[in-house]
Amino acid sequence: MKEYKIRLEELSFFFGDFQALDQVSLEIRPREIFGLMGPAKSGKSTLLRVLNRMCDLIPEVRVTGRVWLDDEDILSPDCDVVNLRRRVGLVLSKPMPLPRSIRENLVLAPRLAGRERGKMEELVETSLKAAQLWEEVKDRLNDSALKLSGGQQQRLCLARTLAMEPEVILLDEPTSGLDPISTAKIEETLSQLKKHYTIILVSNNTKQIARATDRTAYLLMSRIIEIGDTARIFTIPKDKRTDDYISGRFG
Amino acid sequence: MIPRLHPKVTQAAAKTLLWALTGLTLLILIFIIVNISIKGLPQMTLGFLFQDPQDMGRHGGIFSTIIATIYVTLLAIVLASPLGVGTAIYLTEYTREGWATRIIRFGSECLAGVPSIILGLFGFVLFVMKLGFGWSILSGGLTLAIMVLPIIIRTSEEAIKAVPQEYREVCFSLGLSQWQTITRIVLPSALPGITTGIMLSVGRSLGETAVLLFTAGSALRMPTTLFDSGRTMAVHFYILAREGISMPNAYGTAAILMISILLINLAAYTLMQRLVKRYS
Amino acid sequence: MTISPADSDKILQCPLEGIITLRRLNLYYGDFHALMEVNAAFQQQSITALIGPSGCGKSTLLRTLNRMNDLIPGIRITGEVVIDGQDIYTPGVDLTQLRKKVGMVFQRPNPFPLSIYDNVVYGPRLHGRPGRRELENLLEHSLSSVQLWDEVKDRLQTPALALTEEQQQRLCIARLLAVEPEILLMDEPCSALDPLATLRIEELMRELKKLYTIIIVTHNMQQAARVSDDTGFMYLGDLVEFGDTGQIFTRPRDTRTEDYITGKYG
Amino acid sequence: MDQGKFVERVLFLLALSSISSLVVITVFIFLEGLPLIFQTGLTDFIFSSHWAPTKGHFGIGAMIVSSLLVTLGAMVLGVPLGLACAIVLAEFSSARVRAFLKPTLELLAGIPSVVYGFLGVIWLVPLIRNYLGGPGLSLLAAAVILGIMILPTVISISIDALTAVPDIYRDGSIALGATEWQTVRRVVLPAASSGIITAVILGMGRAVGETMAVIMVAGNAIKLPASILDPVRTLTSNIALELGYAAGRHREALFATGIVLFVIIMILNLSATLITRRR
Repeated sequence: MKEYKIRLEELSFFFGDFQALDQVSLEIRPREIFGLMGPAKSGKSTLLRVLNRMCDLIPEVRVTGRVWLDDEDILSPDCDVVNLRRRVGLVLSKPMPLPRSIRENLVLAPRLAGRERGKMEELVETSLKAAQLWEEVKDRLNDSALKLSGGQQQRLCLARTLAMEPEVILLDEPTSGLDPISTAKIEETLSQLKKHYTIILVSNNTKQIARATDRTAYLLMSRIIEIGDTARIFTIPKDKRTDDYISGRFG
Repeated sequence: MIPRLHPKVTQAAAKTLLWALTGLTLLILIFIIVNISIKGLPQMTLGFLFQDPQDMGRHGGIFSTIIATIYVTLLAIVLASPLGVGTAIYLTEYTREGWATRIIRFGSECLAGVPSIILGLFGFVLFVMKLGFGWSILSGGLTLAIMVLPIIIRTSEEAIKAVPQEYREVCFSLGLSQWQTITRIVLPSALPGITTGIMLSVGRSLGETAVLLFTAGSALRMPTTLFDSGRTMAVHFYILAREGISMPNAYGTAAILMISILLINLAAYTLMQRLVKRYS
Repeated sequence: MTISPADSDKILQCPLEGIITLRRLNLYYGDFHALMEVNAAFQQQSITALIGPSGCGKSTLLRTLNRMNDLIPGIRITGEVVIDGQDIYTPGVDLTQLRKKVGMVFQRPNPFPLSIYDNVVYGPRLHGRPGRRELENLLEHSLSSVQLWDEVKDRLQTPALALTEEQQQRLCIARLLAVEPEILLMDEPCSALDPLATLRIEELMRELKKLYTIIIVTHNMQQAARVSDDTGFMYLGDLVEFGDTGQIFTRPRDTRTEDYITGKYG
Repeated sequence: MDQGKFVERVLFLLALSSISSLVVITVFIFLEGLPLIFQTGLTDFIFSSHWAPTKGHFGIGAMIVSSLLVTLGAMVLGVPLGLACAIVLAEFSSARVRAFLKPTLELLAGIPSVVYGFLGVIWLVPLIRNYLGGPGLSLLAAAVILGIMILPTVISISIDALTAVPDIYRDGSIALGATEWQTVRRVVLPAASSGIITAVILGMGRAVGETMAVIMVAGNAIKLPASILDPVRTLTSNIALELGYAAGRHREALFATGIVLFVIIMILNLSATLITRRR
């Protein structure tokens, strides 16, 4: 069996003159929750957006190095970006349901990806259940998704990603705007999802990384400072800068 | 040296003057609407609307001109909408700001500034003469389409730009292609704005005279094919008024014309406000 | 509204009179209670800093002192703001005279899109019809007061927007000094500037306090500690603590103040 | 070719054909009109006022002058009125008043030009004839009607220019003790000046290009006007009045008139774009 699900080899990333990632190498194992932490502008969101090529949307970017998803080089020009994004789902930091009904939000992508029409109802139910939203919305699937609360909207966004049946889920500070209760619900959901998915969680909340992830990488000024088991990093960090960060001396 | 007035006095004077001028403008507007309505509305009977004009418009109604207006306008909108909306999509979604967008946008602005009489000349020489369509619904519709194109491009572009960028990000991250993103999310969200542009274009088309006089002609018969000449309401009104054929009928035509345009524009405006409110 | 023991405690801490005295000042934006029972006194020829986390009402408080808040619809103010013995919220107060006396420097430098010269003489021209000689004296004097004269005296007709951010902020202060105010309100005047420029503006403030009363809003606690004589700490619309800067930063009386200045939140 | 590329090409073609209509218009007008200008000579065509197409005299000098005078008159009336409305709407009215006034004034844009011309004939022309003298159908009548017709253009572009001025300038001025009016006159208007100039230029473009209303009220006599009460014929009316029956060289002369009009309009549009871009 493969050792990794995603493998980065000396990945560097430039916005015009600014280097957002500098020679980043790391491996993410199948079915783990991998945490990326670091202060603002350390490059963690950029890294996430390379993994499903959302970075293509920004003008004047340059990428060097390689990124393997299983054994496919996703940075190669031959890579089918649309298909890649179906395999690697992304949940943004701001809850962003589309201005449609709850059901429409969930079935839009699978339908366009050509999934069987008869399976849609089942898909809606399983993905909402997986995101622990089913009980709250099952009676109003045709209501506008914009009517949900912030926490519910974010779980809907998660469910929407799950409905695509991706292999990897990327989460970009998914709880940054949410209250503690919603945050706890999302974290609990993630620990359930880990059984089936590879999850990468970006957060600038070190406590959340400590609670929710299996392994962690610490990014500072576009570079990886330290990678390791989360428990180890938070108890005996090897690098002084990691220690400073997790003990809250800056960032 | 003139004694200096206290700033508060100057302010009061300036505000009074500005409000007075604004009031004057409003009065002019009210005068136009009230005058046309008072003299025109009594003419607006079912008979007037649904009878064909007789004796050069001296008697009878204006049914054939209503039909000609609808034909010409419909043709213009059907031709200009896909072109205009497509151009707007290209400008907003497919190109980064650069020389191509700048040229297209500048071209569209220039087109918006071309006076209708020039468009009339152009339609006359190209469609009526060179292509041999004659004075016809087809020539009129084609020329009108060029006239309303810049309106549709501009409003559609604004409407598409108003759709939050995050929606596009969400769609891409869900594995939708760019075209799917545009058709499933961007265009439906921008639809009220695009509709506004189309409605404004209808308004412009209804009131246009100079273009149609030289492209659609002024035959009073009911047009049955695209190649028939047709007299629109605005042209009919112009001829009635200018040649003094029948003042009551002129007023009646003007009232119908004006009220329908105002209603369309008002609806377009309301729709646009709703769009603005939704995304701000 | 009754005064709770905590409130009465607060009143006793601050001096009762100053060039500006606030008594039981309340401010509402619609339903939102933005300032609650604020009592304070600001002393002449000194620098008072207002600190607190964002949204605590410090800028709002500053803007009540020259009635800039009047421009916002749906605002309601109760209580007294006494400047030089006059309550500025009584009817009939001449707003232009008030704002002439109480000048304001904004967060982002906002020179008008006019020449340097026109920016400085803008105020004097509003309030009278000064002669050329008078304007030239004013110009040199106010630009010298902000140490900008030597840098710009040869290019007074160039657009003010061509200056650096720091120079623009100095120009804005010069523009203010040209109308001869007594009180200067500064709303985070250094937030758009780099650290060196910040230090130079602070130097200027210390210079200016010899002649003017200065009230500065800042989110930078070090800045407050460096430049101010008195400090007020605000939290959720409440002026929690007000007093000598040294005391506030070394022996705060309120735990909320202590938590804030030690960085527990903010 | 994959779907994305295909769609992009199609849309590019649509965009291209949208602006190509402008090119085609230009080409056709010039093709039809230029030969006559060359035969007559550009100076004769532009500076002579002798227009007798059946006898082979093609001079449009009087019409150029009339067009410019009518436009100038329209500006004298329309700019102060339009600017006043814009200032009131952008600076001096509450949100509720604005929500009512703005759409109401925009209705002016929807009224067809023939209606303006018609009301001009019914109301304005007799007023001028009875109180000021002359035939009534005159330069003055055309200027007044055009002045009203350009209001929507002037108002809406000026409002955009005024609202684009950042509030920090207004705050800075008010904080120095300026009244609202002082702030508007000394800071906001100068800051918005390029946008307001654009509004005026585009208003001029509308006035120069307007046809139907002018035909109805201007009197259409081909001579240099001696006073504002004289009837005049503008470039646009000349085309509209004669195109219906013109043939041969006469028709070419009308296209040549169109070229002059087109060039004037393009110069105005170009300068408006340049001014906007400089900002």
